[in-house]
Amino acid sequence: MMKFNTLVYHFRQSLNGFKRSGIMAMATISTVAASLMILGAFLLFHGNLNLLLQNLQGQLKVNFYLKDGASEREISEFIQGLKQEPVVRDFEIISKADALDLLRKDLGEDSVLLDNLSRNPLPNTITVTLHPTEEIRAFREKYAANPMIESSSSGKDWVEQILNLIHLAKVSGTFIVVFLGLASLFIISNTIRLTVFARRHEIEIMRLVGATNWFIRSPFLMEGVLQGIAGALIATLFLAFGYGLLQDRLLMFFPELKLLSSQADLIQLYLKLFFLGIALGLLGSLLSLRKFLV
Amino acid sequence: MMKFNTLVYHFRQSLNGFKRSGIMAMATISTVAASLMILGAFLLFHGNLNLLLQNLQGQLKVNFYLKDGASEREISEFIQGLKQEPVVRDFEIISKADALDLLRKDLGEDSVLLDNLSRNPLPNTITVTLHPTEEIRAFREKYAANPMIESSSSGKDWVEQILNLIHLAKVSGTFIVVFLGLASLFIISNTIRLTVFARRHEIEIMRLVGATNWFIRSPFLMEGVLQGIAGALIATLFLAFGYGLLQDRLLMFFPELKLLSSQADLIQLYLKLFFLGIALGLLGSLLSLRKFLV
Amino acid sequence: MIQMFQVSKVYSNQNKALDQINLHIDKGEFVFLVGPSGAGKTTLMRLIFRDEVPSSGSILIDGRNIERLSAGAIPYLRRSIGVVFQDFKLLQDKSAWENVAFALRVVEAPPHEIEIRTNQALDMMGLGHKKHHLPSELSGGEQQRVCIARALVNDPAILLTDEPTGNLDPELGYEIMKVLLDINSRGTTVLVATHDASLVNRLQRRVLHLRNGKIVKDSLRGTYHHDEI
Amino acid sequence: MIQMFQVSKVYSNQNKALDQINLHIDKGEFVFLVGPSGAGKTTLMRLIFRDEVPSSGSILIDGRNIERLSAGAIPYLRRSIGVVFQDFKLLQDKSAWENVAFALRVVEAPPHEIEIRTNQALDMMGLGHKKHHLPSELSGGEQQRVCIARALVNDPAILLTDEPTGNLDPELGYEIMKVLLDINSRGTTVLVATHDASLVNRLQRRVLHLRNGKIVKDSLRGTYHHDEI
Ligand SMILES: Nc1ncnc2c1ncn2[C@@H]1O[C@H](COP(=O)(O)OP(=O)(O)OP(=O)(O)O)[C@@H](O)[C@H]1O
Ligand SMILES: Nc1ncnc2c1ncn2[C@@H]1O[C@H](COP(=O)(O)OP(=O)(O)OP(=O)(O)O)[C@@H](O)[C@H]1O
Ligand SMILES: [Mg+2]
Ligand SMILES: [Mg+2]
Repeated sequence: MMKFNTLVYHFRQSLNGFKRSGIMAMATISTVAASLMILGAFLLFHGNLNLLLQNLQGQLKVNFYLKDGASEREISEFIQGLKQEPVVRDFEIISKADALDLLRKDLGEDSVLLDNLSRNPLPNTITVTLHPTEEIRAFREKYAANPMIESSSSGKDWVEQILNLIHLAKVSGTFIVVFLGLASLFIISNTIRLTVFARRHEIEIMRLVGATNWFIRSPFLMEGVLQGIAGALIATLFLAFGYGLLQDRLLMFFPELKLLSSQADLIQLYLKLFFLGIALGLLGSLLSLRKFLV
Repeated sequence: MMKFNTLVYHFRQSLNGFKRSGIMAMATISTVAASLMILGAFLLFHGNLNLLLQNLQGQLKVNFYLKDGASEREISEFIQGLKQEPVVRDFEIISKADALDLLRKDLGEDSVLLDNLSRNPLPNTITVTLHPTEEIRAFREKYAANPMIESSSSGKDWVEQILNLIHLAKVSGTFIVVFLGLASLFIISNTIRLTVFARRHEIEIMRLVGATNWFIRSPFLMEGVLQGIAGALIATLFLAFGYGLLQDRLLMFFPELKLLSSQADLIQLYLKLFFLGIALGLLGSLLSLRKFLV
Repeated sequence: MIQMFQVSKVYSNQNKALDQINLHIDKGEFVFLVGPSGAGKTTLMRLIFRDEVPSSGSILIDGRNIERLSAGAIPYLRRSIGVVFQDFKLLQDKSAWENVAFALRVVEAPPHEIEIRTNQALDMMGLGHKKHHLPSELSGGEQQRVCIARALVNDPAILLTDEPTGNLDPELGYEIMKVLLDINSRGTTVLVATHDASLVNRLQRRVLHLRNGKIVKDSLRGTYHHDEI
Repeated sequence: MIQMFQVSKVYSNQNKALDQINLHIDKGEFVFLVGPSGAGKTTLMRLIFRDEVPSSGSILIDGRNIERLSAGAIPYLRRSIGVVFQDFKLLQDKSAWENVAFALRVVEAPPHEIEIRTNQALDMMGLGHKKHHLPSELSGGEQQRVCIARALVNDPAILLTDEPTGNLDPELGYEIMKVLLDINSRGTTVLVATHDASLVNRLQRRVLHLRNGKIVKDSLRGTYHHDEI
C-alpha cells in the first residue's frame, strides 16, 4: 500500500500540475465542463419532457356508454373486470345528468346548441383513466364488446396524439442522452490521453527511476479527479444559471408552462452531473494511462 | 509567399504526423467527430421539430359566429378587414347547414345527441386560418368586438397548446444549437491546443533554427484541416447511418409521423456539418497556435 | 554482482549494438567503460537496469536473471541501481531539488529523510544555492550534476553513470569523479562510461574497452588513448 | 562581425549570468569559449542568436543592433547562424536526415539541393549509414553529430557550437574539430564553447576565458588548464 506521505505528495503534485501547466489543465477542465454542460442541458430538457408527460397522463381516458337497461349486477361485474386491468389507474361512474353537464362544459361556447334539447340523450357513463400505454385501442375494444355497452369513445384524440409525440421525444431523448454520455466520456478520455501524451517523457523518466505503475498513475488519477470536480463545478454553475434564465424567459412567454423547478429535483440532477464529472475524470485517466504503462 | 515545394513538404509532414503520433491524431479526429455528431444529431432533431411545426401550422384557426341578422355589406367589410391582417393565412365562410354537418363530424361518437335537435341552432361561421403567432388571443378579441359577431372560438385549444410546446422546443432548441456549436469549437480548439502543447518542444526547435511563424504554423493548420475532414466524415457517416436506423424504428411505431427524409435536405445538413468540421479544425489550430508563436 | 553471458543486443532495425558480450563485475568494483561513439556503452548500461532486454544471452544481477523479471518486479530492480543518463532525463517541470528528491519519493522514504538526504546530495554537487531552479534555468553542467545527485541520493548498490562529466570543466569533472570514488569505497559498484581520456588515465582503474559492440580490451589498471587498438 | 558593448544578462530569478561583457569577434575568427560550469558560455551564445535579449548593453551582428530586430526579422538572423545546442534539440519524430534537411527546408531551398547538401553534411559527420534513424535510435555521440551537421548544412556566416564534442571520443572529437577548422578557413566565424582542454591546447586558437559571467582572460593563441586563474 502507498504511504500517507506519498499520497499527500501526489496530491500536492497534482495541484502544482495545475499551476505549472495551466494551459493543459484549463483545456481539460473546460472540455470536461463543456461536455457535462451539454449532457446536463439535455438531461434538463429530458426531465422537463417527463414532467410534461406526467401532467398529461391524467387525461388519457376511455368512456364507456351504458345501455339504458343495464342491471346493477352487470355493472358491478364490469367494474370488477376493470379493477383487474393493470393499465387502469382510476375509474368514475357518471350519471346521465352529470354527463350532460360535463358535455355542456366541454363544448364551451358551442354549448348553445344544447339549450334546445327536448330530453337528455346521454347515457350513463363509466370513465376510465389509464396509465400511459400504447394498448389503449385494444383495451377499449375488449370492454366495448360487453353486451351492456352501447358505445365507447377513447377520451380526446389529441391527448393520445400528444402522448405519442412526447413518447417519441422520450425515446429519441433517451437515445440522445446515452449517446451524449458516451461522447462525453470519449471526449474526456481523449483529452486526458492527450495530456498524458504530452507528459510521456515524464512518465518514461519515472519508470526509469524505479517508480511503480501505481506511483506513476496516482498523480494523473488525482489530477483527473480534480479536473473532473472543477469541470463539473463550472458546468453545474453555468447550467444552474442558464436554466434559471431560460426558465424566467419561458415562463414570461408561456405562463402556464410547468417546468422542472423543484429544488430537490434540480439539486439531484446537479449532484448526478457532479459525480459523473468525477467518475469521468477518473475513468478517463485510467483508460488513457493504460497505453503508457505496461 | 511560400514556395510550392514547401507546401508539398508540409502536406507530407502532416500526413506523416498522422502515422507517427497516431494516438494524438486519433484523439483529435475522434473528438472532432464526437462533437460534430452531437451537433449534427441536434440539428436533425431541430429540423424535425420545424417540420412538425409546419405540418401543424395549417390547424391554427379562429371561428367567428355571425348573428343571424348580419347583412351582406357588413360581412364583406369584415372580410376586407381580415384580408389586411398579416397573420391571416386563409379564411372560409361556412353556412349554418354546413356548420351542423361539421359539428356532427367533429363530435364523432357523441353526435348521437344531435339527432334530437328541433332546429339548427348553429350560426353562419367565418373560419380564419392563421400563420403561427402568439397574438392569436388579441386577434380574436379585436374582431369579436364587431357588432355583427355573436361569439367566437379559437379553433381547438390543443392546437394552440401543441404550437406553444413546439415553439418552446424551437426556442430552447436554437439556444441549444448555438450552445453546442460553441462547445464543439471550444472542445476542438482545446484538443488541438493540447496536441500543440505536446509538440511545444518541436515548435521551440523550429523557432531556434530560423523557421518563420507561418512555416511553423502550416503543418499544424494542414493537420487541423485534415483532422477536421476526417472527423467530419466519420461524424457524417455515423449520423447518416444512425438517423436511418432511428427513422425506420420510429416509423414502425408511429407510421403517420412525418420525418425529415428528403435526400436534398439531409445532404445539405451533412455538407454543412462537413464544412463546419474543416472550419473548426482550421480555426481551432489557428486559435491554439497563437499561444506558442509570438 | 553483474554477470553477462554471451549477451547480444540487436535493435529492431538490425543494428548489432552488442555482440556476444561476456562480462563479470564484482561487488564494489569501479569500472570505466570507454570506446568510440556508437560502440555500445549506453546499450550495455540500459541492459543492466532493464531498460532493454538482450536479444540473446543472459544477464545476472546479484545472481538473479533479470530477463525473467515480472513487470511488477522491474521497479524494485531499478531502485537498487542509480543511473546518470547521457541525456540527463530530468523532469522539466520540477525544480532541481524535487528532481533529486524524486528518487526518494519513489521508494516512499519518510519526509524528513528526503529533506536531509536531498540537500546533502545537492550540496555534494555544489548546487545547494540552485536547488529551486527548474532544469531549464540551469546550465548544461548544472543539469548534469542534478542528474548525478539524483543517481546517488538513494545509496544504490550499483551506480551507472553515462558520460557524467561531458558538460563539466576538467576541474569539476575531477571533483565529481572523486565523489564517485568515495561512494565506491563505501561498497557501491560503479560503472562510468566516458570519453574523458585524461580522467581515465589519471584514476588508473579497471577499463573496459568497447568497439563495435565487442569488448576489445579489459585492463585492470587501464588507460585510454585515442589511438589505442 | 560580433560586437558586444557592456552586455549584462540577469535572468528572471536575479541570476547574473553575464556581467558587463565587452567583446569583439572579427569575421572569420575561430574562438574557443572556456570556463567552469555555469560561467555563462551558453548564455553568451543564446544572446548572439537572439534566443535571449541582454538585460543591458547592446549586441551588434554584422553592424546591426539585434535587440531592435522586429519579431519578423528574427528568423532571418537565425538562418545566418548555425547553432550546435548543448542539449542537441533534435526533432524527436524526424529521422537524422530530416533533422539536417530541416535547416534547408526552413530557407525553402530547392529539393535537389536539399538532397545533395544534407547527404554531404551527414557523410562529413560519418553518419551516412544512419540517416534514417530517429534520434532515439542513435547513440549520444551520433545525435551530437547530427546536430553539428544541421548547424553546418546551411553554410552559415556564424557557427556557434556549444560543447560539440562532449559526447565524442577524443579521436572523433579531433576529427570534428578539423571539420570546424575547415569551415572556418572558408570564411565562417566559429565559436566553440568547450571543456575539452586537450583540444583547446592542441589547436592553439583564440581562447575567451569566462568565469562568473565575466571575461577573465582573452588570449590569441591560448590554452586551457583546469588550474588556470
Ligand atoms: N533504439 C535504438 N534503435 C536502433 N539502434 C540503436 C538504438 N539505440 C542505439 N542504437 C545504435 O546502437 C549502437 C550503440 O549505441 P550506444 O548508444 O550504445 O553507443 P554508445 O557507446 O553509448 O555511444 P556514444 O558514446 O556516442 O554515446 C549505435 O550504433 C546506435 O546507432
Ligand atoms: N533560464 C535561466 N533562468 C535562470 N538562470 C539561468 C537560466 N539559464 C542559465 N541560468 C544560470 O545562468 C548561469 C550561466 O548559465 P550558462 O548556461 O550560460 O552556463 P555555461 O557556461 O554554459 O555552463 P555549462 O558549462 O555548465 O554549460 C548559470 O548559473 C545558470 O544557472
Ligand atoms: Mg552513449
Ligand atoms: Mg552551457
